[in-house]
Amino acid sequence: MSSKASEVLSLLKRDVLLGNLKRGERLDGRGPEDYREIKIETGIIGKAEGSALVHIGDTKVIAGVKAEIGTPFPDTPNQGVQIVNAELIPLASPIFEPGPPGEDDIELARVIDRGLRSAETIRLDELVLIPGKKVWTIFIDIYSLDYNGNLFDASGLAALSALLTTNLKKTEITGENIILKEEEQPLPVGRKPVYVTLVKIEDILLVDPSYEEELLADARITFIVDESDNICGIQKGGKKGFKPSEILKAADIAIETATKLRKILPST
Amino acid sequence: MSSKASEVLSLLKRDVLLGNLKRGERLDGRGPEDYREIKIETGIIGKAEGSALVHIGDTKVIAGVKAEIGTPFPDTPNQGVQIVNAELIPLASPIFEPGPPGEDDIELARVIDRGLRSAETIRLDELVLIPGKKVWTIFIDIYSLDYNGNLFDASGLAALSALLTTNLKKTEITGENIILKEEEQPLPVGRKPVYVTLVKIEDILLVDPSYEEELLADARITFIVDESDNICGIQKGGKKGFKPSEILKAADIAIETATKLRKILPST
Amino acid sequence: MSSKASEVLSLLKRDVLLGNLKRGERLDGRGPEDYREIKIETGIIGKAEGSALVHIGDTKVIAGVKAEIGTPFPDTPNQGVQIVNAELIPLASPIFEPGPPGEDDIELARVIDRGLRSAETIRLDELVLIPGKKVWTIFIDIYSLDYNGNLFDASGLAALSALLTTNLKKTEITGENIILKEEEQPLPVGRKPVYVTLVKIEDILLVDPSYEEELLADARITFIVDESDNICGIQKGGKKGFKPSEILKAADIAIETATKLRKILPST
Amino acid sequence: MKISPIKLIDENGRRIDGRLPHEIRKVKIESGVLKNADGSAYIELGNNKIIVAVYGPREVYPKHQALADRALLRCRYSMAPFSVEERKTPSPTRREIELSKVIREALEPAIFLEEYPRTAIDVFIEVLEADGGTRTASITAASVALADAGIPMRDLVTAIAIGKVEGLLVVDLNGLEDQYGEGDMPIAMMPQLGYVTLFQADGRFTAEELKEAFKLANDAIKKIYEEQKQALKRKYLKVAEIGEI
Amino acid sequence: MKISPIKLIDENGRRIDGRLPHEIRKVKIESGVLKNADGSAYIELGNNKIIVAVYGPREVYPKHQALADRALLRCRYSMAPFSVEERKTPSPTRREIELSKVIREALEPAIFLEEYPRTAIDVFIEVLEADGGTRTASITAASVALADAGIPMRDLVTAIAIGKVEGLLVVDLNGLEDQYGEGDMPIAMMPQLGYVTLFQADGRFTAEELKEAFKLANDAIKKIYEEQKQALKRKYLKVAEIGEI
Amino acid sequence: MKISPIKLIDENGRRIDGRLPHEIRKVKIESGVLKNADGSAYIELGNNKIIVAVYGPREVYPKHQALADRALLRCRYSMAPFSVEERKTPSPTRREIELSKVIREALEPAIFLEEYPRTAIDVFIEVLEADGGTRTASITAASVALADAGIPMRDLVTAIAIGKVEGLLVVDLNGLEDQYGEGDMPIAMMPQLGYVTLFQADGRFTAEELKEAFKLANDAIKKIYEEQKQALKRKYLKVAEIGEI
Repeated sequence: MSSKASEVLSLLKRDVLLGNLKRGERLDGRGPEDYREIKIETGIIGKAEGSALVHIGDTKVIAGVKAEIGTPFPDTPNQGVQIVNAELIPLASPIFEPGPPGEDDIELARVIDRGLRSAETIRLDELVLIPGKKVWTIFIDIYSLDYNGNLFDASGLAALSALLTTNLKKTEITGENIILKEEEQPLPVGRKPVYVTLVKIEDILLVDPSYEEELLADARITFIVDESDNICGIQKGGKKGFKPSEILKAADIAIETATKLRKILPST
Repeated sequence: MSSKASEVLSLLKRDVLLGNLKRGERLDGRGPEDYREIKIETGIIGKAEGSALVHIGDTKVIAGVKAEIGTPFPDTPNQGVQIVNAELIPLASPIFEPGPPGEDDIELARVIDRGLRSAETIRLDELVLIPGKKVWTIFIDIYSLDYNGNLFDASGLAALSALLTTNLKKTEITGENIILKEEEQPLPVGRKPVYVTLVKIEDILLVDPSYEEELLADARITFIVDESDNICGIQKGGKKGFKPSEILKAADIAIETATKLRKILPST
Repeated sequence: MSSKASEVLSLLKRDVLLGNLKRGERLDGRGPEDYREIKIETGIIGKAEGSALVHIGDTKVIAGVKAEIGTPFPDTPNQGVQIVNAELIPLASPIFEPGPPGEDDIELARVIDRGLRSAETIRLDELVLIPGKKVWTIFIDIYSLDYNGNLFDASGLAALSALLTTNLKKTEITGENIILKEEEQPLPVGRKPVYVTLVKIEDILLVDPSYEEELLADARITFIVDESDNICGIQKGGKKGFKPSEILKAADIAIETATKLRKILPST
Repeated sequence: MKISPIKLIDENGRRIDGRLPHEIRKVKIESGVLKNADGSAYIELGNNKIIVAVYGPREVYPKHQALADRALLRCRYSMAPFSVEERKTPSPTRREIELSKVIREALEPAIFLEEYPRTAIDVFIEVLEADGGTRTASITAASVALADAGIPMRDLVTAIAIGKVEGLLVVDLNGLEDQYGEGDMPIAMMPQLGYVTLFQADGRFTAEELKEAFKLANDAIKKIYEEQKQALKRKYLKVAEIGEI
Repeated sequence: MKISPIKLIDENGRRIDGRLPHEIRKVKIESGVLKNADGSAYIELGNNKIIVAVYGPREVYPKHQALADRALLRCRYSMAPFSVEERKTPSPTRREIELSKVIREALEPAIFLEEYPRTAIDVFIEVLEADGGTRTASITAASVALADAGIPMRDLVTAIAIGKVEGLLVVDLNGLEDQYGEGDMPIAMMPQLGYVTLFQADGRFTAEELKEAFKLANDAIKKIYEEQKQALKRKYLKVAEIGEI
Repeated sequence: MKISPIKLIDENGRRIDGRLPHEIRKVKIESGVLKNADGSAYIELGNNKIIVAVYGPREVYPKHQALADRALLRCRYSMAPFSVEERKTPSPTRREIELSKVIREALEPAIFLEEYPRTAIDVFIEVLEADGGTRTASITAASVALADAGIPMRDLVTAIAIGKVEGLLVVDLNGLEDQYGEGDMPIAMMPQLGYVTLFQADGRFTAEELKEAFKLANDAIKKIYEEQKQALKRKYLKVAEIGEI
């Protein structure tokens, strides 16, 4: 992930990994387009309006959703507010450092945020309480707990799963006064974007990279795919480039993979 | 105080100090339960609503109280606001560094704050001007000027003395409008907590530690005691532990010491 | 400018520069009281209410003016708000570092700000929309693009030129409601302060110092002069002092120079 | 002080969650829950959910912080924004900074820091859900994580809060009792060695109540200490089993 | 999503500024515009006005950031407060921090960093006026500034945004199209080598549209690439002329 | 500009606190008031109360800031939150940062920094109460603290503000005169050597008024200079007396 991390992989391990890959084998036995095992636990944080802990292999990410009544942005008076925050906390990896969010945290948060916006996952227009004055603000906080590769997909899956299981209190509005009731209702959600990341090592494309594969990767690309196979976001990273043909091939793989991943989403 | 400081004391000085202590002698001639000389000057800052400069031996701490009209916290609409800030400024000691408050400053401020709250020293319920909307906010700012041990007690004494001599402007309220009058009245105060700190060096308990004694100390404990001998707060610090019996003994000493210190408090 | 910079000039170059100066020659051929060539381009930033790019020799500074409707300061309910910000961005010089504004940025911004205030350049009293509630806030942001000496004068000239060419939208106010109209009108301006900086090298006073001259300088002084030859601000800098007679001589030179510079100001 | 809108002790002497005054909440501790960390632990104490990772002994950055005669112990106590009723800002609050310090000082007496000069031992605590008593639960879990990391210790550190509710001393305050009660007194001990390594109090207590508090704490700490040891044993057995395959 | 208050494509298939879907805005590039910087460039793309300075290869501070096997590439993308409709705060926003990263990653593949181990190459980008497409215009200008600094490169990097407006793919979105359109897909390429070094998307696109986007980008990039080379040539000629005097 | 709600000069030419135009406020200076600092001073000028500590010459941290040919002079001017009418935030304001710089530059010419290469001399100024003229009073006290620290100096630095009130030049503005007056011109000098080391102005002055200001400042500075020397002498005598016992 960070440039510092890229120095960690020993040359020896690098050669072994590369040799295996050229024979179509990944270190953990997967084929190039195989995803690791996924486990999603939802509703685990009682104080949160929604929450999910996602395991992708040994990678663990938790997302929590909090809802507060706030004021809309001046230029979108008839929409709720969505705020995504991601923190690569030092608990999750020896390469993460304490301190305010760095460029990796911020890129991750913004990519998750844009995917949810493009897919209109949170129906922001249905979160208005008093037009122009009071709306729901939905905070999505994403914390990595164990980083072993592919934080983008794990974070996206955690955020989506948390949102799909989020409940908001019903409200009663009289004039300017908002009363929160005990009863709850599900957060209104639109499309469900799935994040699929591939890396490129020399000319090999690998789905769902492990940490070692990320260290070795020349470049990374994430596709955000909705249930109609539309692409709701793309983010390329890494220190080298892709050929256009590689990107198009990666997009096809991502769309296929997303269809499979979609099956394990929690039901709203 | 800070881990860096603990390296300052030379081994030689350490041995002398320890040897003396075992014979019941402190470097400045005090017995284990003796407090240094205290001097309190109040009303020294004309621009402040209350102020006090406290000397404990060569330690000097100044506290100033400012009162502003503000809004209450949403969960306590019928209470004023108390804010305590403490700064270990580099003027006071070569071991204090410039910059934003560190963990030592913050611990100190929070311990003083909790003691005042537990004792209900500031009668926050009497500081409401317009319920839910306008209350007095009382800022207590504590600045160390010369640090020669026992900042907790000196800061507590400075804060309390400043509060006991604080005057607020009288107000005239018509509807939502608050007019400040020229006349003043004393800040409403409740219980008067006195802070008493002991350190433990090997198995010896010492009241009101000097700087050298703090460097040598295995652990530190502060008791906050009100006029009914109730304990309104405790804070243990330092890199080693206490036996429960030591804590109970320290509590007894602290309560006794507090009774003595209470006699020199400024009258309201 | 910064203490670090002062170490850059080699001893050799120093001797040459000094030798020349003593013969009345500056490195670029100017006489002691000669100003470098000035170029002012205004109206260059379409999104800004006013803007100017100023060249003084190879020094380039850009200033942009933005206007927003905001609330007045509580102690000046019947005045608009003026905010000046200056950034010595690392694009402009190898000696400028990224990061939040340091003491050089802040001094520069505050000197420009004070000059404009003392001259009442922005007629803040004419920027009130709803007394005590809504006023125009005028932001002046000054960015150095190429730093080759004399940022004070270049920044002052850029700020003044931007203000002289600033247009505000006309408003229509009904009750508490402010409507911005398409039509514009010039920002109301009062006196026009010109900033003139001299440095002292040994006992020689030089107008409009180059970067090398600043490195060599013992002290710096800036005079802010209005169209009535009044001094609207002074700022001395640098690691040595001036004799009072030197300051008075510098003031005379500055007033003379300001008269010349004033001729190239953009017309409102 | 906030006035409790609810009765915290009922006519049968039961607390709001049904416990008797001296009862602790259900506790569950697991060790070795993270792959990257050198040691880790997870604790549930009632509704509290806390995860702890330990890294080290490892190199110190920045280097000038290293200590010549012992390891540098660092501790970061952090609450996830979604762990509390009102979303907490992600940046460290003053409360978190103080708690990081007192938790570090609670753990330090138990560790043979002098065995690893010039290194750092980092304890990272993330509170995923909070419901009263996070600092004590964090200490309990952190000492398991330290042991899980194989760091030599004099003893485990075990912690519990004693509180005062409607005039009564009770053990292990929950969130509501903490908010509306009259006092909170978190205590950490090295149970075998009998040393108190964290001790704070908030509210008003008599000297007599202090004595009683230690007694109550003692019993609770014994129970939790057993859970800590079980958690470490289970991990050891699991490792052993895998080893045998 | 904001609903457009205006029609972005008229009945003749013209865009709001009169362009056809595949047309780019007027572009003007100059190199060597700053005296202090080792290399510099200025670009105008429609109303966008951006200046770029390159410093390096030079010593790295703080030293521990230096890389043993290559130069450290650093990039700072910054918008002047007056560059946008509502004044931007001078301190870096999260958007600027992300863009600094992706722009750096877009430039990195083109530079022979391995030729300057233990040094730093700094790219400073200041957006003076913004009107849609500042990241792509910044990349285009930055690679000219790098070449102007004499830093050896595999190829220039050239960038353009493809967008979706009223269901139609268009080239080089302006500010209004960006704000009210349905999608934005910035693309940077090394034109000679055929590698894509920046690729992002926002909005919704089909896989088919991705293919079409590359075709449209290709043509636009070719045009801009010529402008980049001209800018470098003009500077070279200017230098040569001066040299002759 | 704020309009004065009060008359600043009365019919007898007296100022609001009864002074004549050229009169300074009561001044009291003490040196050696702190135990830890290497040198210290306390000044009261009217209602201004300021304490200054000097540490050094001492080692520089971080080390890379050390200068090879002279001592690094650092200065921190800070106002206590309770020193002013409206509570000041504890973190440094832009005003405090600028004043730290100009005060440092006012003191620097007086110190033989070249005698202590690679060390730091730190001047910490805390304004406990402010009532107009804190920067000049700070300089006056700081130079006493430097001398008290035994740092070799070319001369003391002595400072005073000249102001313009209802068209009249007056010496040593108080807070109200500063707030409602027409101009403020702080001046610091090395009185023996005749050098001006701080000079600022705010408001509007003619070139003629500049000349007059220097004259007024000269007289005031002479008086304060005597107070500085007395403060140092008293400390010396005190030390001598103690020495004799």
